[in-house]
Amino acid sequence: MTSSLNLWLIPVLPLAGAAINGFLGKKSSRTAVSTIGLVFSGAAFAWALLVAWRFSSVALPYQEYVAHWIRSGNFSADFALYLDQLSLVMLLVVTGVGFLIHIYSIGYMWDDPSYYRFFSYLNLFMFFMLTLVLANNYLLMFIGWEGVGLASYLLIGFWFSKDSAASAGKKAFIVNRIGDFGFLIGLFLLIQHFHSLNFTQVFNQVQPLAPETSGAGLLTTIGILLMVGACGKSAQIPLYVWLPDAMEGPTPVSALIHAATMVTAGVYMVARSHVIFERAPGALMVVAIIGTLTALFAATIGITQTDIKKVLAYSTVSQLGYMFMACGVGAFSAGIFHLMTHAFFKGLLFLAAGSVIHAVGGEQDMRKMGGLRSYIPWTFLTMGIATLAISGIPPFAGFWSKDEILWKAYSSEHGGLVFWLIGVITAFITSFYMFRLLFMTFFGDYHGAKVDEHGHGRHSHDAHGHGEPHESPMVMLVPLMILALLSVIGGLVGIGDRFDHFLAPVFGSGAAEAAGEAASSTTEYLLMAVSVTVAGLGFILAYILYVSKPYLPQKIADSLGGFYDTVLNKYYVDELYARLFVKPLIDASTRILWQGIDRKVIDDSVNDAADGARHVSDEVRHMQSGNLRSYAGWIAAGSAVMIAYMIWLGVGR
Amino acid sequence: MISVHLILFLAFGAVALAGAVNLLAQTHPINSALSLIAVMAALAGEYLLLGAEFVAAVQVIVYAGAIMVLFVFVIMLLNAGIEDRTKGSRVAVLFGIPGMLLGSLLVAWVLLRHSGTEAVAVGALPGAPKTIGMLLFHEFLLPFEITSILILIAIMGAVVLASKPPTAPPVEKVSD
Amino acid sequence: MVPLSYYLVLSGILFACGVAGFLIKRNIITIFMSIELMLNGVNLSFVAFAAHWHALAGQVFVFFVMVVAAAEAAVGLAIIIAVYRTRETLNVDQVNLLKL
Amino acid sequence: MPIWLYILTSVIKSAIVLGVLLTAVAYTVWLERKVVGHMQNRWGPTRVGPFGLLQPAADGLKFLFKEDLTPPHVYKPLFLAAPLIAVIFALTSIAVIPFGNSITIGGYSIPLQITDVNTGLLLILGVTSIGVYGVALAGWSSNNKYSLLGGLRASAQMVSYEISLGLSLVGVLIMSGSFSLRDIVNAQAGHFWGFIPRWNIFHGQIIGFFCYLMAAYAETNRIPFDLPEAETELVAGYHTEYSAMKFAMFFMAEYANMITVACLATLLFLGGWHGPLFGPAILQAILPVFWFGVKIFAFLFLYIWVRGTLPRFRYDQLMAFGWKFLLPLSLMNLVATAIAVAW
Repeated sequence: MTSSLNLWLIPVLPLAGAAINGFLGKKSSRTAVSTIGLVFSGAAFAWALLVAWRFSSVALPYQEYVAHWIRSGNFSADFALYLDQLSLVMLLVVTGVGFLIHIYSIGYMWDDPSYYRFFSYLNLFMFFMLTLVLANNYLLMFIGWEGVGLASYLLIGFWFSKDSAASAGKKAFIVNRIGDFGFLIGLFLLIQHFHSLNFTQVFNQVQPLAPETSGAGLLTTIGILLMVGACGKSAQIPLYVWLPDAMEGPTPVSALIHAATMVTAGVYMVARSHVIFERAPGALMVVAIIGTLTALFAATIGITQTDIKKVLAYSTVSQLGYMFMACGVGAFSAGIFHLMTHAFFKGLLFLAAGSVIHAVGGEQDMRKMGGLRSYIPWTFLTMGIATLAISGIPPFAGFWSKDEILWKAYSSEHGGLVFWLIGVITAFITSFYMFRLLFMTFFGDYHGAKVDEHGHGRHSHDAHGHGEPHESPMVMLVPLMILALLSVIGGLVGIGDRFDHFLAPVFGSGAAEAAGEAASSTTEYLLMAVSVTVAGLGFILAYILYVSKPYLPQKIADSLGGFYDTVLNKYYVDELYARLFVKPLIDASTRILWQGIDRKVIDDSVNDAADGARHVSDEVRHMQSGNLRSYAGWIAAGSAVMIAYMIWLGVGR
Repeated sequence: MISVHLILFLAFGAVALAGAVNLLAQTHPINSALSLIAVMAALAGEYLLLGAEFVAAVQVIVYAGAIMVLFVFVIMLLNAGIEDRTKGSRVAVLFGIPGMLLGSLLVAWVLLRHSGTEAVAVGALPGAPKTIGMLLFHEFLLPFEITSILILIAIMGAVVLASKPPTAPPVEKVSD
Repeated sequence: MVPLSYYLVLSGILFACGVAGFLIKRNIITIFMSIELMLNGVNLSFVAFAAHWHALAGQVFVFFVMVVAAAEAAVGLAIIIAVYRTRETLNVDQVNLLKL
Repeated sequence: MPIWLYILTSVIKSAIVLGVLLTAVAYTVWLERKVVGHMQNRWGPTRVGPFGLLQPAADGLKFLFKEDLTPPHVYKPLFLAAPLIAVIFALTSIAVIPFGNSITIGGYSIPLQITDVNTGLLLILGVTSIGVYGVALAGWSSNNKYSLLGGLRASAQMVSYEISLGLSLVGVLIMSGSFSLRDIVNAQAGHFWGFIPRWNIFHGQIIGFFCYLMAAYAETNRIPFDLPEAETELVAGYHTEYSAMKFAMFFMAEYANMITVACLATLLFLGGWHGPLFGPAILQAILPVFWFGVKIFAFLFLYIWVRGTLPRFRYDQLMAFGWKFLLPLSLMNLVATAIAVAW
């Protein structure tokens, strides 16, 4: 280690911001709160940039020891930070997008009575996310992992007085617990077999192991368990159900936590553990299948949703599926690349959606929008860019990363034609529902009520709710524009596999694949053309259905009948879970735990103990004469006995 | 051999004992308090014999000069009169006093039997204020600080307890 | 030269007198004074031991005992005043509400 | 020095000191009446002797021959004991006061002090703290509400101000590093820049001196802190019921206390017996005692001056002043001194 980067500052700065705002914010003015929030998250971003600038001057992976934590037997885990190319990318994404969303939040949340609380939580989230990203061992990562879960819970339930928000928060928390359970067991297995959770130590021990070709070996088991954790955090089948509900939180939260950063933690974790996964093809296969299925599945639901944020939520689930697909076929760098571009354009989409919602006074139903293009041109422009990016239209960011994934899915040794095919279908659907969203929102006639009488009370936007839709303030638009710029050019870093090469020291596989690259570049261009065509088709279909012939969708829906209802109701997965898990659990808890154990065993034993005590004390209380001196006599007698005993001991000796 | 030291010890001890017994015998608290002051003064003399001059001085200043003044003050303030003769606990009289005598005799016997002739020389250990201060502020710094907190709490407690109880807020009358 | 045990016997007798006073006195102030007497008895043995073992720590302990005694006197007398205010008696036999 | 000589010198010294002290007490009373009288545009005592100089003797005789009245319903043992306690402890503390350096007679060096105790200051503090009982018990045993109030006030006031008194002395103790009054005085020998005497009052203890002054006035129950006797409200406070010699004892105790306080102030803050020395050897031997006397006289004059000038405090003002002003001030002085010395 030549020089210290003082990495610890990056997570600690937002923590300080969270503490200051949390403890003092209630009494401070909004300006002060926003200054604190911005300064500390901005400082973290600036420090991250500085770290990036000095990146080449340190030996990689750079490790920084901060403090002792746990030393138990031969196991140890410290507060120590770890920086390599992978965490640098994550670091920049988290602090950068996070900072932009902080700025945006000033405008979006200005009228909220709990303004300070929001910024405190947001900074707290930054702290935990950065801890997660920078940790040098799984345990510290797990702290960050749980911490972002906590911040997510707090922010989903930010408007906790609303029932749906509170229960959405709970749902997110509980569903994540299932994933964490798997993650934890995976960690226990790691400790049991490798006696460490430190990345370097674990990976050094795993490195020499041969890939497990058949069946479920140790590494496969660990990999699948880690994937269970990732499924929870990154909303993959079967644990994706919490993410759409999480849209109850404020829109900046949806952008930051539930689109750009936290939900990608699972992808990051899988990529971080690539050493394990590469030696467990079974686990990789599971990752790929889950990712692919989720991508398709969520995309189909996205078509039918009418709530603007729900569409984006399912889109997020679907895009996360892409990332897992990339990881699953061994193309970790492609997954991280898509993670980055997705952070730009999906963050942008959410922020723009927030701007739309802001403009129409809290309305989220797209059927009540339309024709907003002329009212909010900047929002339209940025959202259009983001839509182009996510649909995979060149040269926008999404095109490069998505194409990379599709190509790897086709060409990788772990991949195959099926993955590619589903990926392309998903790309088509993605393009369709995204343009559907764009057209329904910005084209046609404005369907919203001039004076809307419902649906936005919680935003305290009533003042804006009357009258024309209006553009958002500059403080919200500037982050939109910056993100739009990034959505346009963000993909260019991937041209010619530069991103791949940058991450190559981490994933190692880049160079090997680059060799086979040149030979099959014709195939690659062909596939590229296919995906672009498909994206274009999606656009055209959406245009036909929602702009030129707006009566058609209803007809199609009617003709599809039951199938449409199934999709509209998200394949009844929530209901299925409720029937399969929730209700039996509640019944069992009620019957066995509550009425059986709690009432009969615990309550009764406590009551019996109390009754017993009462009966005994009924007899004994006559000793309580109220006469102080008799008490004194008892004390003296007792101490006399003690002294006599001690004298006896002394004499006996 | 009867030395000056022993004579002084016996003299102070006699005063202390007389004071202690008088404390028990007197019925008026102020007499008890004065006997206790005598005990303390006599003990200060014993401390001097043991070479603990600083402890002796502090014994007089703090115990006799401050704590006992507080007692006398309270006795005066409450105008405490002669002790009432109420029906006492007979257990205390029947077993307590004989028990105490027996116990102290037993202790005395054991001590005298076991620690025989080991003697304490006069001024063997000069309790110079400087040395005690060094000990108090180095080795016993933490206990010292803790006791200072204790006494702070005691001050606050005394102020709260002895101050006039706040008059209860008037109960709002509910018109029926 | 006075044997250590003489001091200890004196201290023990003072302590016993304190205990006896604690038990037989009725006036709450006198009871308090008996406690002070016990503490004094203990202090004497501390100082005697300090001289005997040539350890000044014994004398330092006396200071701590004094501080505790002072604190106790302050709080205790405040309690006595508070009790007197409500019960108008100092006789502990008449302050006997805490019973069945 | 043979033991018999030691005892002899001690007895002689005690007799001299006691005689001087009692005379000084008597003439302080005279001085006070005279000075206050002149301050109030009257003459003070003039009839007995020239300038009324024999007035103290006349007063003494009067006290002796007056009827010694013991009112009914008083608590007799304590009523009798209280003045004794007051006067005995007032006179005791003089025993450790050094009033000059050693003198050499017949080859033996005799310190001008009854006894040099190495914890002399502590002894004085202890004795003065016991002195409270005289006043308190007198007030209580008189079985008179004015006396009781006076006694209560006295005990509360003296206990309160004793803390400030002790703390104000600690600054001096830190600077000299000893409890022995002789050492403390010797630490103040010499001059700054050749002409300012190196007394503690000029040596950073001016605030300490101020605190000592205030606390000492309160300890001796003098105006402006004479609430225990406060004749306008409490008739005469704790000694309302006393007459004749018993009253005289309280009187003596008060003035003896004043002199002790003056001695202590001189020793601790004003450089003790240090002063310019000149002339032949015999003069050099006497001059320190002279300077000591001069300083005490100046301090006593200050006492009387204050009495002639200031009105009496209200009781709550007195307590507030003691606890809220004087105590923090002396604490700050202590801390500042400690820091300065540790530097």
